[in-house]
Parts: sequence; C-alpha cells; structure tokens
Amino acid sequence: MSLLAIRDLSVTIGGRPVLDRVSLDLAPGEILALTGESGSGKSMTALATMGLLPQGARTEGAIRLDGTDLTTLPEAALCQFRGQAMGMVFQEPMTALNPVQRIGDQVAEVLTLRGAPRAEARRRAADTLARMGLDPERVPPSRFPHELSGGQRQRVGIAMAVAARPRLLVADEPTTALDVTTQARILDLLVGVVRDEGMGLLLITHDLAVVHGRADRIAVMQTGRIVEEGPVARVFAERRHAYTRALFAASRHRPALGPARTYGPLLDVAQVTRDYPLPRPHPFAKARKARALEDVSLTIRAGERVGLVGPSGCGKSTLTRAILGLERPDAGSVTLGGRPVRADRRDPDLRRRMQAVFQDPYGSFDPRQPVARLVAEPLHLLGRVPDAPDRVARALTAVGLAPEDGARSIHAFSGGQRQRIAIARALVTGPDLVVFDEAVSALDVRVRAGILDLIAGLSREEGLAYLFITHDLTVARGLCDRIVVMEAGRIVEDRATEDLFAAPAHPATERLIAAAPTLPAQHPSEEERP
Amino acid sequence: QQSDLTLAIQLEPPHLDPTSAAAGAIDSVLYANVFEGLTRFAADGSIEPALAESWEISEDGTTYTFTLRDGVTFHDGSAFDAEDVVFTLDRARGEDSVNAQKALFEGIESVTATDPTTVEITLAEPDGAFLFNLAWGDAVMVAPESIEDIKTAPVGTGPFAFERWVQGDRVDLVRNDAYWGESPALETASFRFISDPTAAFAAMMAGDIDVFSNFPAPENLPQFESDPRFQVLMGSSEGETILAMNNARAPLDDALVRQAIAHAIDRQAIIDGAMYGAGTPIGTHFAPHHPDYVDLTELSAHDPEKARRLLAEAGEEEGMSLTLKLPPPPYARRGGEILAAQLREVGIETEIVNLEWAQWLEEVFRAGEFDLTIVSHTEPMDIGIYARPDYYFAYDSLAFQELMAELSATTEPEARSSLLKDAQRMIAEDYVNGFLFQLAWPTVADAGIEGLWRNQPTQANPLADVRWRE
Amino acid sequence: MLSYALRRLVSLALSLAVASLVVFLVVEVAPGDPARYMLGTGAQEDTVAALRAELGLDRPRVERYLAWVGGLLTGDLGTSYTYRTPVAQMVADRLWVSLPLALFALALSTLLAFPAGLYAAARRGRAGDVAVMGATQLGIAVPNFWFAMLLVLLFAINLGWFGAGGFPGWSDPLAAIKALTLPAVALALPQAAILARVLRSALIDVLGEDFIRTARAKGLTRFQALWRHGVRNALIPVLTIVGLQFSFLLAGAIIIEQVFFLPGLGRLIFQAISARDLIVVESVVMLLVFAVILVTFLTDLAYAWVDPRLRRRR
Amino acid sequence: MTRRLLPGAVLSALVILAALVSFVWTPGDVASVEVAQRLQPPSAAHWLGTDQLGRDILSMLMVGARTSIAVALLAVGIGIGAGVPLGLAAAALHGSWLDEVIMRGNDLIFAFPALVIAILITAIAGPGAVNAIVAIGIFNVPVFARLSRGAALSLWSRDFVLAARLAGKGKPRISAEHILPNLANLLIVQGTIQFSLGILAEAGLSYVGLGAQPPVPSWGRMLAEAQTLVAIAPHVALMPGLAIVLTVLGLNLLGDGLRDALDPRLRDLRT
Ligand SMILES: Nc1ncnc2c1ncn2[C@@H]1O[C@H](COP(=O)(O)OP(=O)(O)OP(=O)(O)O)[C@@H](O)[C@H]1O
Ligand SMILES: Nc1ncnc2c1ncn2[C@@H]1O[C@H](COP(=O)(O)OP(=O)(O)OP(=O)(O)O)[C@@H](O)[C@H]1O
Ligand SMILES: [Mg+2]
Ligand SMILES: [Mg+2]
Repeated sequence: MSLLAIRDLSVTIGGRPVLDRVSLDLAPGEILALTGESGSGKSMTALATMGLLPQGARTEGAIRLDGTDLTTLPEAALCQFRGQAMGMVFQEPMTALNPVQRIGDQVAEVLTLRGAPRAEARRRAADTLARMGLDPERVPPSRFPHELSGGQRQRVGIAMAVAARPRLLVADEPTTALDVTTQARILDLLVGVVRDEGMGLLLITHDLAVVHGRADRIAVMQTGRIVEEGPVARVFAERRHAYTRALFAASRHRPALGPARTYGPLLDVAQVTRDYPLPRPHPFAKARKARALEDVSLTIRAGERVGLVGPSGCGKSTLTRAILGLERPDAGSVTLGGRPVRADRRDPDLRRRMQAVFQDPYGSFDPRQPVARLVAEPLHLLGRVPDAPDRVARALTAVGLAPEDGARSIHAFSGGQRQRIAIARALVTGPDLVVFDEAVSALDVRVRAGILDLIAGLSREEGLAYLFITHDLTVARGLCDRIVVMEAGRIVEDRATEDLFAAPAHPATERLIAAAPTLPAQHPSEEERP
Repeated sequence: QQSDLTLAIQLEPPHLDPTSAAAGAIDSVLYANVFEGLTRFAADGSIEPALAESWEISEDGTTYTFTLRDGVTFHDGSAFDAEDVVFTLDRARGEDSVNAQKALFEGIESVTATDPTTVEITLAEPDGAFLFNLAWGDAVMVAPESIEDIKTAPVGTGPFAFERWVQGDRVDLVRNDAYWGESPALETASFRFISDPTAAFAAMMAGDIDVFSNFPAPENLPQFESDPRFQVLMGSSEGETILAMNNARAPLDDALVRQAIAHAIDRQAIIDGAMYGAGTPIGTHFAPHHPDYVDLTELSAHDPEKARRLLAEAGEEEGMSLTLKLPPPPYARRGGEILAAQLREVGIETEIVNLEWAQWLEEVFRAGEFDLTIVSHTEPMDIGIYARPDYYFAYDSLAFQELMAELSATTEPEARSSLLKDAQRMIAEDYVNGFLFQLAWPTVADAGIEGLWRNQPTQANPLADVRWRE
Repeated sequence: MLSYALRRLVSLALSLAVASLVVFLVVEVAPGDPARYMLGTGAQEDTVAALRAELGLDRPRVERYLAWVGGLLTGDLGTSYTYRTPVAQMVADRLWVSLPLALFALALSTLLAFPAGLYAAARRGRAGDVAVMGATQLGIAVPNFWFAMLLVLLFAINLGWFGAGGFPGWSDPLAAIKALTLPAVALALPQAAILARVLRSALIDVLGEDFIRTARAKGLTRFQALWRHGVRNALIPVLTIVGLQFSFLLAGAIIIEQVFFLPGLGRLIFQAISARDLIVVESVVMLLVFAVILVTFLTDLAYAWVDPRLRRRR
Repeated sequence: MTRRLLPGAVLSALVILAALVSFVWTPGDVASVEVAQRLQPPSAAHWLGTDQLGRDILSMLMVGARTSIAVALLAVGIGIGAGVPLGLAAAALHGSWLDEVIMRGNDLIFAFPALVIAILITAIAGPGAVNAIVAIGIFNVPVFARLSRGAALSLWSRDFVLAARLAGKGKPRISAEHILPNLANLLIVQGTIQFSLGILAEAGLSYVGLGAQPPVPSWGRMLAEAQTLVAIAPHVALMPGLAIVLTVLGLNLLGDGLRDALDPRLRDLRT
C-alpha cells in the first residue's frame, strides 16, 4: 500500500495548464526523485500535494495520502494534515523563514500547533535542530534567520519539516543555492532521516547527479507531464524517453574546446587585498575587518582560458569586482595590458578591452530598452561609431541570434537567449578579455550546454581570453586550460586543468572534486559512487 | 434661579491689562466688570459718574476737581483712594507709558491728590471731551500694589473679581461681595473665546453658551430670531466702516476721483451681501445713533452713471487699477469682494490683497502703502483723526484742523453739537473716504436673560445688571 | 545598536541646530511688529518704541537669536510678548489638550485601522476587501474640517450628545474626554483610512513571501499564518506611518482645534503668528520639530525591536 | 485599460475637463456679484444654485477646479523637480556625505509642522496661490526624494546597472538613462497620490484663508465661506465639499488603478 498516490492530477493556473494528468506513487521509507527542466511543473506537483497552490489554481484528479483524498478535503481538515502527516522543505532557503522570529520558535511552532506544551516543544525543537547538524553551542535556537548561512537556514527548514515526524516529506530542490560540499551534507542528512524513520521522501531536483545513488525511483517531467518513471537504475540504463536522453546528454556535455593558444601577457593581478569593515560590538571598540581577499596574485595571457573555482564565500565575486574595476582593493594593483585598472577613473579604452557576463540572465538588462540598444550600450566607449547597427547585428549573429531580434524587447527572450544577449553585449566592443561570473549557474542543464558551446566556439574562432568563475568544478573542467582554486580569500592552487584533476595538491581542491556529484558513465554498473 | 453665565466673544484678550494694549477683547471682558474708571459709559453712550462721585470744573475749563467715592476697595482688599488715581494717570501719560491711547491724557498738566477722596487734575487748555476721555477702558483705575501682575491677575474695583484665565479657552469672574454699588445678580461669569463662525453657531445651538456678544455669522441671525429659545439684540457699535482711500496718492489725491468712487458704492448691497442686512448706512464718519449725527448718505448716493462721468471729468475715463488691501474681519473680506465688483462696474479695476492685522498695521496703517482699504474705526467719537495729516488716509485740510481745535476748546454742549455737525459735513463733502456703514453689534442670548447692553458705546459687556428671568 | 543610537543622537543635535536657525530666520522675516499689533491704531510712535524696548525687540537680531538659543538649551523658552507669561507654562497648558487629543485620535485610528486592514488583507480581492478599501478611499478624500462640521451638525446640534466644542479642563476627566471625542473622531478617521491601506498593502506584500507558505505548510490556517507571521513583518511601514501621524496630530490639528475651539497647541501657534508673538512661534515650532525628531528616533528604535535584522546594521 | 482604472480615470477626466472648459465657457460669470440673486437653490438657470453673493456655483466650481489643479500640479512639479534629482544624487553617491546631508535635510523638512510652515510662508509673503504652491511643494520634495532614493538604491545593485558601469558610463549618465526611466511608474503612481493630497492641502489652506485670493474662486474658500450657511442654504456648502471629495476620490482611484496596471509584480499575480 503506497503512502502517497497521485492520480491523474491536472492543474491550471489562471486557465493556463501547468500539470497534465500526473500520476505518482510513493511507499513508506522510499525516496522518489522528481526531475525535469526548469518550469516543467516539479514545484507545482509538490505544492499541489501540500494543498498550497497559488491563488487562481484549479485542480482535477486525486491526491491520496494513506487513502484520504486531499483534494476533496476542506481547508480546515487539510491544516491537520500539513505539518503533522506531511512536511515540506521549500526551494528558497533565504526567504522561507520568518525573518523576525527565532529559529527555535519557528521549529517549535509546528509542535505547539499540535498541542505540545511550550517548554516541551522548545526542547524537542532544539533536539531536532541539533540532529540536523546545527550544534546548539555554535548555532543556538535563539538565533534569527539572518544570523545563519544559507546552508544553515536550509537545515532549519528541514528541521521544521521533520519536527512533527511526518510520514511524507516533500523536499523541493533543497540544495540549489548551496556549494557542493554543503549540498552533499544536506542530502545525506535527508536520506538518513528517511531510512531511520521510514518516512516517504519526494525529492525534487533538476540535477541528475544528485539523484544518482540516493533515490530509489525517479520520475522525469516535461511540460507538466511525467514522461518516464521507474527505479533509478533502470531509468538511468534504459533512457526510454527522448527527453530523458536529452537530459542525460546535456548533463554530461563537454564543449569542444580546441587547442590552447596564448599570446602575450594581458591581465595582471598583483597582491590584491580587500577588507570589509565589520560592525563594531560597542561604540568604543576598535573597528574590525573581515578579510575577503588576501594577497591574491593572478595573471592571464591573451587568448588564455582560465577557470576560477572555490566554495561559496571564498572571495570569487570580490576578486571579480576588483579585476573589473568596480571596487577598489585595499592593497595591490590590477593592470590590463600594462595599464592600471582603477575604480575611480574612467578609462574608455581600458573598459573597451575588458567586459563581463553575470549570473542572472533576467536582472542584467534594463527592462525598458530594446535588445539592440542594450547590446549597443558599451559602444559609446569607441567614440562615434558610424557602423553601430552593423556591429550589433554581427554580435547577435555571433551568439546565434538573428539580427532582427535586436528590435524585440528583452521580455520576449528565454533565460538562455538572454544570456546569449549578455554575451553579445560583452563582445560588441571586441574585447580582449571577458569575465564570466557564475554565468551558467542559474541555467537549466540543457540551456547551459548551449552556452558552454558558444563560449568555447568564441575562444576557438576569435581567440578570446576569459576568466570563468564558478563553484562547479566539472563545468570549469570542460571550458578551461587552467584552473585557479580559491579558499578563504586566498589562491591555494593554480594549475593546468588536467594536472589539477589528476593530482589535486591542496585539500580544498580535493574537497571540491570529491563533493561534486557525478553521473554514472554510459553504464551505471561501471562507476557506482555517490 | 440661575446665577452663572457663560458669555462668548470672538477674540481672546492677549493679556488682561486694559491700560497697555489696544485689544478690544480686554475691555470686552473686564470693562465695568473688573475695572472701573473715574467716569464711565452708560448703555446709551452718555457719561456717568463711576469711581468719582462728582466733579467740579473751573471757570476757565482747565481744572477738574473730582470727589471720589468713599469706602471703595480693590479686590485684593486694599483701599481705593486719591493716590491710586494719581498713580494710574501718571503711569498712563508717563515717558515710558505703553498705553495704547496715550493721546487721551496728553492734555493733562498735573494730577494731585488733595485728600484721600479728592483729586485735582489740571489741563494745559480746556478740553470739552475730558470727562469722556476718562471713561475709556484705557483710563480705568489700577493700584500700584497689583500692577506687577496685572497682565495675568488683574485687580480692580468692579462688581466682579477676576478668578482664573484658562488660556485659549476662557476667563472666569466671580461676584465681588464688597462692591460699593448694588450687588450683581450673577455669582459667576465665564467669558469664552470662539472666533470660528461655524463653531459660534454650533456652540450657541448646542446650548454650550448663554450669550454671544457680537455674533460673527450674521447670516444665522434669522434662525435665532425665529427660535423661541433665543433672543437677538441687534445693536450698534462705535465702528464706522469705511472704504479708506489714500488721499496722498494719485489718482486718489483728486477729489473728483474719490467722489466717483463714493458714487460707485452701493452701500445697501454691501450691507446685505457682506453682513446679511446688519448695519446702518452712513454718509460720514459719525455714529448714526449719536444725537449729533447728520444723515449725509445722499451726498454719495449709489449712481454709477455719475461715477463714470466724474471719472471722465477727472481725466480717468481709461479706467484705473487700484490695490484694495483687506484686514481679516468678514466685513472687510466679504465687503471687499462686493466692492471690487461695484468698482469694476464703473471701470475701476482692483487687486485684492488680503492681509493679517499685523501686516495691515505695518503696511497700510503705518507705512501708508495702499490705495484702498476697508476698515472699521471702532473708537468712540473719533472724527478727530481727520485732523491728523499724518494719519494713514492722509487727509490734510487746514479748515478741518482748525475746526477740531475749536471743538476742543469748546465745552458748551450746544456749540459742540453744531461744530460736530459742521465737521461731518466737511469730510463728507471732501469725499475723504468712502463711508459705508455703521457696524452692527448683534448679540445672541438665551431668551431668559435680561440686562445685556444692546449697543456698544464702548466695547464692553457689563454684567452688573444682567440676570436670569425668574 | 548603541553606536547607531549615538550616531543618531549626533545628527539629531545637528538637525536641531539647523532647525533653530531656520525657524528663527523664517519667523523674524515675517513683516509685522508685535508692539504695533498690541497697541493698535490709536497708538503713538513713542508708545510703540517704549513697548519695543520693554519687549527687548530693539536689540540686534544676532543677540536675540543667541539669547533665545541659550534659553532653549537651559530649558527656558522665554516669555510671550503678548500674553506676558512664560512660554513653557503656556505650552504645558496647551499640551494638556493637544497631547491627549493626539493620543486619543491615534488610539482611535489604530483601533479602527487594524481590524479593517487585517480583514481586507485576509479577504483580498473579494467583496469585503473592495468594500473596506472603498470606505478608506472615501475616508481619505473627505477633508477633515468638512467632516468635523458634519459631526458637529449631527452629534452636537441635532442629537445633543456632545458639546459643540471647547474644553472644560481635566478637573472632570469624564467631561474632558467627552469634549475631546468629536475632535478625536474627526482627526482619526482620515488617519485610520490611511493606516488601514498601508497595513493592508504591507500585509499583502508579506503574504506573498515564502515564509508564509512555510507557515502554512506547518499546518497553520490562512488566518493564523497572517496573524502570527504576517503582522509583525508588516509592522515596519505601519510604524512609520503611525510615527508620522503622531507628529502630524500634535501640531496639525490647527483647523480642527479652530472648529472645536479647543485651547490646543495648534491654535496657540495660529494666534501667536497673527499677533506676531515671535518668541512663542519660535519656541513652539522648535518644540514641535524636536518632538517629531524624537518620535522619528523612537520609531527607528522600534523598527529594531520589530525587526532583528535592523539591530545590527548601520 | 483595466477595470479598476476606469472609475478613477473617468472622475479625474471629468474634473480636468470642467477646468479646461472653464477657460472658454462657464454657465455664469464668476465675477458678477448680484446680491439680489444670492443663495438660490438649483434651477434651470443655475444648475447648482447661486452662492452668498449671487454667483453661479457651477461656474465657481469649474473655475475653482482650475485653481485646485494648477496649485496641486505645480506643487507636485516642485516635488518631482527638486526631489527626484536629489534622491537620484543621494542614491548614486550612497554613503557619502552628500547622501547624508540630503537625507538629513529631508528628515528636517519632514520634522517641520507643515501647516505651521504654510502659515508662516503666507505670513512672510502674503497669502496667495503662488505661496500655497510653494508651501505645499516644499513638503513634496522629501516625499519624492525619499521614494526615488530608495528605489534607485535597489536599482543600483541590479546587474543591468553593473553592466552599464562596465560599459563605462558615469553615474550621472546611468542615473539618467537607466535609473530614472525605471522609476517612472513609481513616480507616476506617487505623483497621482501627491496630486490628490495637494488638492486637499490647497482646500485646507484656502479654508483658513491662505490659498488663492478672491476674486479667484477656490473650493476651500467656497467651503469656508459657505460653512455658516449650512442651515439656510445647504447646497452652497455641499457642492464645493462634494467637488473636493469626488476629485480626490477620483485621483486616488486612478493612482490605485495605475499602480495595478504599471506594477509588473502585481500584474503577473493577477493573470
Ligand atoms: N504563481 C504562479 N502563477 C502562475 N503560473 C505559475 C506560478 N508559479 C509557477 N507557474 C508556472 O507553472 C509552471 C511550472 O512551474 P514550477 O515552479 O512547478 O516549475 P519547476 O519544475 O519547479 O521549475 P524550477 O526547476 O525552475 O523550480 C511554469 O510554467 C511556471 O511558469
Ligand atoms: N559588503 C560586504 N561586507 C562584508 N563582508 C562581505 C561583503 N561582501 C562580501 N563579504 C564577505 O567576503 C567574503 C567573500 O565574498 P564573495 O562574495 O567574494 O564570495 P564568493 O566566493 O563570490 O561566494 P559565492 O560563491 O557564494 O558567491 C565572504 O566571506 C563574504 O561574507
Ligand atoms: Mg521549482
Ligand atoms: Mg559570488
């Protein structure tokens, strides 16, 4: 008898179909992975199960928990199920907690709601938090959410979901915003709870590597429908549906890089240090500082392809800002082609030679301007350009878009297309160096593969040098000749890619390599490791 | 038998010393209630003895010998005697006096106390108005012992003693049981200050107050009249409301232009429109209820045709543009709007400028920066201002100045009366100002109250004779 | 937190210094002479000069400014030109009307606004919401002096439940409260309308946040989630408005005080301005500025109490 | 046009239309005083009756709308004209002394009791429409400065601004090209709200005699002058009151509707 049985569930929101006859089963003690590309309806399936669909949603079909059809229950009765019989971990750890309530109280609320006395609820909440690896010595339950890191918050969310020992746990992408090390720890924790307590877990993720080795069964979704479903080993082996195959192909995609060719020296980062002031504990205390970069030196030659990796918070973005001259380092210097890069001076020629592409494909464009104008923005660096429309058209063509697309508004493009436009904008001045700061992290695996190909192609054909920043070693490996590893504000390793993978010298590198989830090779039997 | 009374007036006194501020509100509360002078105004405007029981005037008219009432005490228990009179008058006319009507005492040569109940006042020259001058609120008797705190805790000799002043709200008075005269019927009286016309109407209607002296919304009077709960006393004030013209400034220095303006004015329309009919048309600067008043309204009858003709005659057929500066009271603001329309009829454009009192005093009254203004002259018997060429409307007529000098020197009533009539005629024929109307003084009261002053020979609300009907 | 408070105190002092200069200049530039106003049309020039000397108005401006500021610092607000009583005393008297009135109105507006805002937010988009929001739009659109007049017409004149105005003093607290009721209602209603709208939109913003969904996943009902997790998070914009409203109510009741002839602070300023009682205007405006700055300061501290994220920053 | 925008837009359009028409035509002459005709109830000759000086109330209201709109519009103009550049500058130089001075200056203006300052301004410069505009306008400045600073600050941290900086554009240019256009919706919405508040404020000032001066008709003064007539001729007091209420209501509804229509976050939620 299954714990959760979803039958022919269809959902429309505001008349738009979102789920189409979805059916799923989950037994106690079992882990069911739900995967599929962004927007395929994974979160909606989860929310439908919890009865928390957004306003304006209409539901058909049945969702049975232990035989009770939740879709027919009145709201008041549903409240009895939530928290008690089923818990949920939400996708966004940063916003899923009430910012003005202590974490202990938020967990305890689940219990007091079920009539537990306050003191006992507190005690049990503290226990649960401790079990999630939040050491009461270091992270006491009296903290507020903003005093925790993302991973810690995620664990509070899990504590809340499991505190009342529900029989069903729905975890929606519980690790998206985290670095690989933390991700592995949280996933193992969840698996532990399922195995220990016989709970059913619906684990939503778009990362096939995460599924591998943890889930018992997997369901693949595409545009609101389940296209393939079965035990993990079988699905991985058979890949019956074309979409599943596409997903796999994209996940293990490696762009064709071409041979490394470098010319003269280009960028030189010399002994850069950057401190952030910390709040003083009391008004007369000495000002304290947090060191985000310490004595960082780095060179990039023309045409060279360099990767910068490191766990979250190690100083990657800070270094990027220093290189781009958006922020002044406290010590050290950055030069491009021998000229100093300075935050307080406008130097059009220098700017022309160095451009950047950022993580968020949605936020990096002024929503009020047409694409052509967006792409043309850096052109003013060249002075008066008579052939501006031409250049824009060429840049758009170079990233695989049509010149006519320039007339459209940015709203009309998907995330992947937007990232192409961002690259077009970076290329329009004909730069020598482009910095990609987490430029593919937000993208879906299939879209990501396309962008990686594009970057590799540009390097092959235009001899472009780039600094590629990511927390994902695997991605860096496919795209870079050389990889720089950072930890805690310092560069700990700087070597050719293949050397690094063959023999990591620094423990930080080893940790990054170890934590990276990997997909099984062609045959699951060959390479079985979590 | 009810023995308390709540009486409302529009403005709150700035402080409670009638001898060092011009504000009529001070007298409205205190005159003849808390403070008394040697003489005083009776309800009909005549002068009667007050703290001076009687007096004798020397042959040449320069020495007045007053016999004071015996056994009068101030509210603090100290006796009132001749020394107090000397103190009061010397203070009022002294070098650093801040008496707002210091001119009243200008003619005094000396004040001497011959014995505790006799005072001798010597004037530089005879002054037919001297007894009248002494009746003013600015000439009330004060004691040296209490002068320090007089602005907040006034001590006088009147039928009521000051009890408390809740600033912004009210002044409370209690009966003075040691009063020398007849004991008043009221035990306590409370003066409240309500300037907003709507609030005044509401407060009266809601029964919060018993009497409203000078009710600010004449449009509501008919309603009170038809309501048996109330009585309306339509009285007259000493306020000659005039359209003052700057006689020193072109084109108003031309008598023809002033005459044209005078004929452009439709007094009745202004009285009806601005005051809802409350007010008596005047043709000169004199109170119509005064026995010596001459009705000269025909001299400046409403005649737009004639006004236009006169303007043409003066060479002003082009039309002209004048400023009309208006102080805050409704008679000025409302009247000004109507007047502007009437002047436009005859081709005179006006630019209305509304001013606060402080600004009006500064700009119009002191600096004379104006063409036209509307204001009510509330001092009793103030035709003498036309003899002052430095006065704000700048009327400079030697003939009139001589006439006034003669009047001062005259004490014989018949002769004074005839001189006053000549004076009225003279300014009317010179069209010094546009004479509009005598400001009415409507009092709304509970129907059960009697003994209230109907007219205002001086601004005052004497309560000694006020009582609730059985 | 402490350093934040200290920094705020320094900028508070600076603001007050600037404010004192502005107030003094603005008031002094106004044409009109207090002495002449006091003495009226019958006065002679030497009398006016004598009174100016008595009031100290003949001293140079700089000297008077310094004397005034010095007085303020030692808690001496000076003596009124017209009333000739200490300004501090007058202000204290008026505060006994204005402060209770402001608090009364604030309490009323909060009591009205909270249920209305909560209700509307909970029933967002449905008939109840539309009705409440329509009512608040009306509440904002009706000028309060007009509304006050209607109140007087109905409750004082026609029904006779309340007096038309005036203030009997606190010796009889019941009568005092009764006298303040209509003015407080007239003041409170538009404020309540604004507050209800702010509360509703803040709540709706908060209701869209993920943590509300988390709360619902715990098994809280829609209303429980709104009440336990929504209200406190929505409180910041609401507190801002409440702080501003309090400042407004303290001084901004001039028109209402006029309509109900209440001896409050607003009317004191109004009278003082028209009488050119400069020292009263200056001191009272300064006091109000100080009160507002203080209230803002307290509101900021209250933010930190409401939102722990603000305790550390800045 | 959305359903919610309609009532507000219609009401506001009516008022503006009435004001515009009054330039070329009014049913009666607002300058002609005919005391004999005063306080007449609504009739065919005078649709809304006549006032205490016998003037046609409808005409007075139409011309009064002109006054109200002009005063409120210019006051908002002052607020936007001065406040937005200040706010943008403060945001562009976030954390600098200029930012601090601008923000403290804002707080200071907020700290002054608005009505008292308005009274003082008119005490200095005399009452009149221009001074009412200045008085109301001054208090609009911090509103817009604060609003635009707050919104601009969040825009400055957006990636597209970062991209513009990388494109080598200076702060003034980014403020003008990227920040300001993205504030437009916000400013339009707040502008309507301040506009309606301005109309209320003008009415309040005129009510105490500090607004537009006669013979220029003004709703607030009409209301003040008619107050004592409630018992005798209620329509005289009712009409200007209704005009104010309906105008402010219309503008507020318009503001709300615009917010819905222009705020993409809310727009998405609705579909
Ligand atoms: N509140 C909403 N209103 C209307 N449509 C929505 C809403 N939330 C999501 N959708 C739509 O529902 C569809 C499924 O979204 P869902 O969040 O389930 O995707 P997902 O598989 O979880 O994607 P991701 O991996 O990006 O989280 C998408 O097309 C999305 O646009
Ligand atoms: N404005 C700031 N004030 C104080 N500390 C900061 C600030 N910005 C960053 N830091 C700290 O500096 C360190 C490096 O931050 P940075 O953003 O460069 O990390 P990162 O490597 O890009 O991390 P991620 O992968 O999470 O983006 C972190 O410890 C962070 O907490
Ligand atoms: Mg999702
Ligand atoms: Mg980063």
